[in-house]
Amino acid sequence: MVGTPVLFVAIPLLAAFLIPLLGMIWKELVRIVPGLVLMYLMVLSINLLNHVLVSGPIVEVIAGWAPPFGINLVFSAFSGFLVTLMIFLGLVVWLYSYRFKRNVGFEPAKKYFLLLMMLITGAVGIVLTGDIFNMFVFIEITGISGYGLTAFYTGRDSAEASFKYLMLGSIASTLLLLAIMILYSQLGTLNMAEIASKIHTVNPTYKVISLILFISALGIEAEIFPLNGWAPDAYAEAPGPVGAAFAGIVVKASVYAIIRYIFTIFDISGAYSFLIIIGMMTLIIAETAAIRQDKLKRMLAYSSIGQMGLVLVAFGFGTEEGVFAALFLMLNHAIIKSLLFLSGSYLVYNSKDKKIVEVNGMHKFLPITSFLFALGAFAIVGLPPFAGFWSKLSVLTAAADSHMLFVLALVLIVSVIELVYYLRVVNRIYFFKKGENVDPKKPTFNALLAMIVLGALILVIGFYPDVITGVIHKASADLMDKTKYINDVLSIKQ
Amino acid sequence: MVNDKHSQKIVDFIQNWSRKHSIWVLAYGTGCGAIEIPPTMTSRYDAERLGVRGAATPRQADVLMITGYLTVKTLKRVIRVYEQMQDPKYVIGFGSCTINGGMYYDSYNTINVLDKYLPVDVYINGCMPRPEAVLSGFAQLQKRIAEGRADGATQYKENLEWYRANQKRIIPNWVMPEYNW
Amino acid sequence: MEEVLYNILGAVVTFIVAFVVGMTYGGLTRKITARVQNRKGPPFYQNFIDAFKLASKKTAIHHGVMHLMGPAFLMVTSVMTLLIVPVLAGNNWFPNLNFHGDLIFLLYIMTFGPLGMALGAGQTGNPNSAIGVTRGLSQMVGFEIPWVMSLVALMIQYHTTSITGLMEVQAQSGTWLMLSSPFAFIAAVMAMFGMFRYSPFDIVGAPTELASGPVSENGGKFLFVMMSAGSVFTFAKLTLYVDLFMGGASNLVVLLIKTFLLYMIPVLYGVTSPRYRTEQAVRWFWGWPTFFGFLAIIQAVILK
Amino acid sequence: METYSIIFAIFLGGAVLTYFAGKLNSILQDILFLGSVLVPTYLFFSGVSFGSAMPFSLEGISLLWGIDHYSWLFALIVLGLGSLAAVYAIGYMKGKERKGYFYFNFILSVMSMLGIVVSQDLISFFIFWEIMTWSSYLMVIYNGKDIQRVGIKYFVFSAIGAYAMLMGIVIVHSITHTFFIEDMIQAYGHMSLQLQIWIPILFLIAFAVKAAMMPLHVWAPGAYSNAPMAYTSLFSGALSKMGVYGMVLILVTLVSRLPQGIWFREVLAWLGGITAAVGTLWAIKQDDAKKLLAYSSVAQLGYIITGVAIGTELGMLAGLFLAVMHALFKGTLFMAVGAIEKQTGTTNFTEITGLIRKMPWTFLASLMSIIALAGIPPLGGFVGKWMLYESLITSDHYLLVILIFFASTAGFLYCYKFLFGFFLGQEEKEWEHVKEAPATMVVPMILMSVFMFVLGTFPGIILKPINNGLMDLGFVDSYKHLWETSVIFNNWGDHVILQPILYSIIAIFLFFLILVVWKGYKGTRYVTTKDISTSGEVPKEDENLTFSVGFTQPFLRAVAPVMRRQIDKYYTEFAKGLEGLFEFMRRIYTGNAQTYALYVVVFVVIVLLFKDVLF
Repeated sequence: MVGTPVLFVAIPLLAAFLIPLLGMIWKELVRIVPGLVLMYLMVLSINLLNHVLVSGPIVEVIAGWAPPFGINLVFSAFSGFLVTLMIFLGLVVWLYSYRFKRNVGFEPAKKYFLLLMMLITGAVGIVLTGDIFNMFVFIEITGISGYGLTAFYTGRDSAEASFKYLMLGSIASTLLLLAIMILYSQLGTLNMAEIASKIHTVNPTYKVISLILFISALGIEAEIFPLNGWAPDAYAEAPGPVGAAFAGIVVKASVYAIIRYIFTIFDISGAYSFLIIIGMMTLIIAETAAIRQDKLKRMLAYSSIGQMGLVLVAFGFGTEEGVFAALFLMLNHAIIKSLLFLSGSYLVYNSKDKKIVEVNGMHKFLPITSFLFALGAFAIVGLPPFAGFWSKLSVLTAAADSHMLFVLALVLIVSVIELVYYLRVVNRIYFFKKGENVDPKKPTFNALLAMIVLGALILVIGFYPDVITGVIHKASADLMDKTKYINDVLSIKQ
Repeated sequence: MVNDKHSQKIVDFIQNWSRKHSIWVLAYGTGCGAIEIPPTMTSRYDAERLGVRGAATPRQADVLMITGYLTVKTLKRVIRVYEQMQDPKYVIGFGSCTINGGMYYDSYNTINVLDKYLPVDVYINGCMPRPEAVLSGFAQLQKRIAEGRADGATQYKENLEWYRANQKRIIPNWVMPEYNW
Repeated sequence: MEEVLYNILGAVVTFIVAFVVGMTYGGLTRKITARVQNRKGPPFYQNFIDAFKLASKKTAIHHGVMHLMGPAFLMVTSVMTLLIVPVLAGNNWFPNLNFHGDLIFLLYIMTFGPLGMALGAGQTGNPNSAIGVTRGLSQMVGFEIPWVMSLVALMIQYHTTSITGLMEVQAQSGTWLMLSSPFAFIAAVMAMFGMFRYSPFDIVGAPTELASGPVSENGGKFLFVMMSAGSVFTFAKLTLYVDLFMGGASNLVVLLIKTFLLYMIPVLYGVTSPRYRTEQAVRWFWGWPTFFGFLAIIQAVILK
Repeated sequence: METYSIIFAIFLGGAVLTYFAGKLNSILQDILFLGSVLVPTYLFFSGVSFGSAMPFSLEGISLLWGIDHYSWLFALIVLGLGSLAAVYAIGYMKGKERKGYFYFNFILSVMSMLGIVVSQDLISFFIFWEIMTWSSYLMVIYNGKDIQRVGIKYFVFSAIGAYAMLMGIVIVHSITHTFFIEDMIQAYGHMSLQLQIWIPILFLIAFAVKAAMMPLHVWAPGAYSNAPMAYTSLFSGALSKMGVYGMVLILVTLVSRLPQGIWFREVLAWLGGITAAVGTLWAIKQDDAKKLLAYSSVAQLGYIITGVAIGTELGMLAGLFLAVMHALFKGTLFMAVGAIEKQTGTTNFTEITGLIRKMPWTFLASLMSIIALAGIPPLGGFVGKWMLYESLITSDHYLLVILIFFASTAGFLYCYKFLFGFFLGQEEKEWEHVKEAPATMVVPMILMSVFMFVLGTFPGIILKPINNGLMDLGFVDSYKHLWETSVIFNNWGDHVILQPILYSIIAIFLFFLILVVWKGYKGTRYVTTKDISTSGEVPKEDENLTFSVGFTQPFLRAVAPVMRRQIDKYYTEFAKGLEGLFEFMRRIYTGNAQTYALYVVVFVVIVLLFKDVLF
C-alpha cells in the first residue's frame, strides 16, 4: 500500500482547521501550509494513481465497517484521475494566490486559505466517497466554502452573488436529501455499490423520480441550464483564482457525482439522452449568452458553463469513446479555463467594473499574461495544435460514432460562436489602444509561474497528447465497467 | 540618298504636296469669326474636299486659325497652343481684328497686330470674312505650302527672342515653359 | 530557311494590301459620309495624303516609354490578326499563321493592341486620354458579349474552334454560315458596330468632348502608325467576318466586294445615327445583340 | 523518411528562434528567417522522394505523411512562392514594427501549407489547415486596422469551413475507423447515398471558403487588403490554392464516383463563374489597390474553380495551370503594391500617379503580371485562359463560357486601372522624391515576371508536373494530345503553337517601335506630363490634373443594377439578427435570485411531468 485515500480527505481538512492556529504562530504559515499540504497530496495522488493503473482500485473502509454498512472511499482509475486533477489545480491556484492581493491583510488571507482547503476537501471527498449520504455531506462542505469564497470581497455585489449561490445551494441540498431519502426508503442502503447491485428491484417510478431529483440537485452545482443562475454572478464576483477553482474543482466534482449516479448507480438508459438534451441546452444558451457579455469574468463564466454542457453531452453518448472524450475535455477545460481565469483576473486587476473594454492594449504592459490569455483562448476554442483541439476532436468523433450528427453539427456551430467572443477579447488585448484610466498591475512571480505551468501543459498536451491519454483511456474504461466497481467494493471484507 | 540635292527636292515636293492637301485645322474660336467656321466646313462650302479638316488637339493640328479679335488673356493660351503644335505648322489670321485690331483697334485689352506675337502665314481680311474668303485663304495657304514659303514656324524659331519680347511686353506674369524646338 | 523568307515576304505583301485596302475604305467612308451630308467630300485617296503628311511631320513629342510603345502595340494586334486570319484561301501569296492559332487566340490577340495603346495613352498624362480609354474598355465589355456568343455558337455547332475549320464547313456544305446560322451572324454584325467605333458608338474618341480621347497627345508619326494600324485592323476584321460568315474568298476581287458590302453596314448605320453615352452603348450591346447571341446558341445546341 | 521530421522541426524551431532573435539583433533575425524558409525548401526538393510516406501515431491515431506528384505541384507553389516572398519580406519588413510576429506567422503559414500537401491522413490535414487559418488570421490583424470586423469575419468563415470539414472527417472516421485519406476513398463507395452526398459537401464548404468562392468569399477583400503585402502575396498566391488543392482531391476521388456527381460539378462550375464575374465587377469599383487586387483574387480563384470543377482533362490542366499562374502574377502584384506602399505610404489610386519613371522595375513586373492576369498572349496567363475556354466549349458549357468571357473582358478595366492608377498619368510633384524599392524586393518580382514570360511560350515546363499529378489522380496521360512543350491543343484537335506567335509578336513590335523612334530621332523628344494639350492653359506645378476619381464610372453605371445587391449586406443583417437573438438569450439570466429559484422549480416540475417521455 503506497498510501491511503483517507489522507486526501483528512489532511486538507486538518490543515483547514489548523490554519487559524498556525497563523497565530507565524503569519506566513497561513500561506505556506496549504501549499505544502497540496504538494504532499499531489505526490501521493500521482503515486496512488500509478499504483491503481497497474493493480486495480483501492477501496478504503472507514471506521472498520465493511461495505455496504460502513462508509468507504474508492480510489479507482476514474476517481483517482479526477482527484489528481483537482489537487493539481488546487496547487496551481495556491501558487497563484500565494501573494495575490497582498493588500487584503492577514485575516482575509487566513479565511481564504481556510476556505480553499475546505473546498478541496469537499470536492475530493465527493469524488472519492462510495456512499451517497457521505457525498451529500461533502457537497455541503464544498457548497459552504464556496459561498464563503464568493463573498470574499465582502462588497455589496459579492454578497448578493454569494446569497444567490447560497439560495440555490440550499434548494440543491433539499432536493438531494429528498432523493437520498427516496432511494434509502426503497433499498435501505446508502452504499453506492450496494444500491447499484440492487437497483433493478426498485419500482421504476421511484427510480426515475429519485434520479430526477439527483440530477436537479447536482445540476445546480454542476451549472446545468436552467439551474445555473448562481454561476455567472459567483464567478464574476469571486476573486480570480476562486473562479479557476470553481471551474476546475467544484464543477468537476458535481459532474462526477451526476455521472456516477447515471453510469454506475442507476440503470436507466433514458438518462443518457437526457444528459445530451440538457447538455446541449446548457451549451447553446451559455455560449450565446457569453457573446453578449461586457464583463470579462462573466464571459469566462458563461464559457465555463458551456464547456460543462459539452462535457455532459459527451458523457451522454454513453459509449467508452464518449466518456474518454468527456474526461479529456474535463482535463483540458480545467487547465485552460483556469489559465483564462488566472490571467484574465490580472488583465482587469485594477479596474472597477472588470469590463472587457478595459483589457484594451494590455499586451504592452502585461506581455506574458496577455500571451497566456491568448494561448488559452486559442486552446479553449479548439484550435490545433493546442490542447483543446484533441478533446474537441474526441468529442466529435464520439458523436459521429454514436450517429448523433445533429448534435455534432450543433456543437460545431456553437464552437464558432465561442470563437467569436474569445477572438474579440484577444483582439482587444493586442490591437486596441489602452484606455485612459486603466492601471495595469504586473503579476507577481508565483502567479506568473502558475500561469506558465498551465500554459506549458496546454502546449505539451497539444503537441503530444499521448502523455495523458493513456491515463484517461484507463479512467474511462474504469467508469464504464459497472460490475467491476460493484464487485471491487462489495468484495472488501474487513 | 536623302542627302542628295535632287532627291531632296523631290522628297520636299511630295511632302509639300501632301501637306498642301491635308490641312488639319485647330480653330481657336476666339472672336465672332468662329461662327464662320461651321458654314465653311458643312455642306454648302465643304472645305473637306480640299483636304481641310478639323483637328481636336494641337498635337494633331497643322494650322492654327485665330478667328477674330484676340484679348491679352487669350493670347497667352494661343501662344501656348501654337508652341504645342508639331512642326511644320501654320497660322491663319482670320478677320480684320488680327491684322490691325479692326473695330477694337483702341481697346485696352485686345492686341492689334497678331504678327507681332505669332508668325502668321496667311491673313484673311474682312469683318467678318465670308466662307468664300476663308476658302480663298486656305487656297492661298496651300499655294504657299506648295511653294515652300509657308515657313512661319522657322521664322518663329529664328526670331524667338523678338517674339518673346513682344509677348512678354503685353502679357503680365509670364509663366510659360521654354520653347526650344 | 527559304520558306521562312518566303513567308515573311508574303506577310509583307499581305500587309501592304491590307494597308491599301483599309486606307481606301477609310477614304470611301469619308466620301460616303460627305455624300450623305450632301457634301462633295474629299477624294477617296484623302487618307493616304493624310497618312503621308503625318508621317512627314518634322517633330513629334512623347511622354515616356509606354507612350512610345503604344503605336507599336497597336500594330502588333493588327498585323497578328491579319496573319492569323486567312486572307485568300489557298493562295500562296497570302500565307497566314492560321495553323498557329484559333479563334480564342484571335479574340485575345485582338485585345492586345487596344490595351497596349491604352497604356501609351495613359502615360501621356492627358485626362482626356484616360477618360477615352475607360470608355473604350467599357464599350469593349459591351460588344464582346454578343461577339463571343456568336463565335461560341459557331464553334459548338461545327465542333471546331479554328477559322479554317469553319471555312471548310462552308466549303463542304456550300452555304455560307450567315445563312445557316443567321442569328450568330446578326449578333456578330451588331457587335461589329462597336468594334469599328463608328457612330453611335464613337464616344471613345469624341473629338469635341474629349479632344479625340486616347490619341489626343499623339501627333505626327505616332498618329501615322496608329492610323495605319487602324486601317490594317479594319481590313483584318472584315476579312475575318468574311471568312467566318461569308465563306471566305478565293480571289482578291471577291474579297473586296464581300468586305466592302460588310463594311457598309456599320458605316451606313453610323452616318445616320447620333451618339450613345457609354452606359447606353453597353446596355445596347447587352440588349438585342445579346438576345440574338442567345438565339444563336440555342440554334447551335439544337442543330449540333 | 526522416526528412519530413527535419523539415518541420526546422520550420517550427526556426519560427520560435526567429521570433526571439529579434530581441538580440535585427539582421540576425532576418538571416534566421530566410534560413528557416529556404533550408526546408531546399531539403524538401532535394530530399523527399515520391511515394515515400512517414507513418507515426499520435493519441492513438495513426497518421501518415507522404507526397505524390499531385501534391508535389502544390508544394512547388507553396515553397517557391514562399521563398520568393520571404526574400521580399526582408526588404518589406525593414524598419517595421513587430517583425518577429510577422516572421513567426510567415514561417508557420509556409509550414502549415506544406503540411497540408504532405498530409495523407485527415487529422494532420486538419491540424495543418487550422494552423494555417490562425497564422493567417494573425497576419490579417497585423496592422490592427478594422480587426473586429475584418479579422473576425475571416476567422469565422474559416472556422465555419474548417468545422464543416471536421464534421466530414469524424463522420468518415465513424465509418472507416481510420483517418487515412486512402481509406476514406476506399470506403466511400460503400457508404449510404446520403453520406455520399453530404461528405463531399462538407469538405467542399471548407475548401470553398479558403478559395473564396461565392457566396463564401466575403471575408476575402478585407483580409487580403489588411494583411501586410509581403504576406498577402503568399496569402492570395498560395494559401488560397489550398482550397483548390482540396477541392480537386475531393472532386476527383469522391465526387467522380457518385452518379449524382455531375450536379456537384455543375454547381461548382457555375459558382466559380459567378465568383469570377462578381469579383471582377467589384474589383473594378475599388479605389484602393489592395482591395482591387483582393477582389481580383476572388475572381481569379473563380476561374480556377470553374476549370477544376468541369473535371475534363483539359479543364483540370487549365485550372491547375491557372493556379500556378495566379500564384505567380498575383504574388507579384501584391509585392508591387507592397513596394509602392513602402515607398509612398499609400495604396490609393486617387492619391498616387505617375510612378513609372520613379519605379521602373516595379512597373515592369506589374506590367508583366497584369498582362498575364488579363490573359493576353504572349504571357502565361493566356495559356491558362485558352485552355479554360476550350475546356468549357468542348464540354458543352455554352453559357458558362460566356459568363467567364464577360468576367475576363471586364477584367481589362481593372487591369488598366491598376497600371494607370499607380504608374501612368500625371507625374505629380508630390511623388517626385519616390525611389525604386530595394533590391530584395525587386528581384523576386522580376524573377517571377521572367517565369511568367517563359511560361507563356513554353507552358510545358509546368504542364508536365501538372500532367504527372493528374496521372496520379487517375487521369490519362495528356502529353501530345492536349499539350506539348510549346503547343496547346483542345479536345477537337485545334491548337495554338506558341513559339512562332511569340517571335512574330516580338518582330512586329520591334519593327514598328524602331519605325516610330528611328525617323530622325532628334525630331522625337520627351516632354513632361505637364506639357499636355489642355486648351492652352499652362498647368501650375502643384496642380493635379490626374483623372483617377470615378475612373470606371461609365461602366459601373451600366452594371449598377447588379452591383446594388451585396452578399456582404445579407451576412451583416444575419449577424445582426443573431446578435439580437443572443441578447435575448442573455436576458434569460436576469440576475434575480427569485427568478433563478423559479427556474429550478420549473425545471424539476417539468422534468417530473414529462419523465415518461424523457426516460
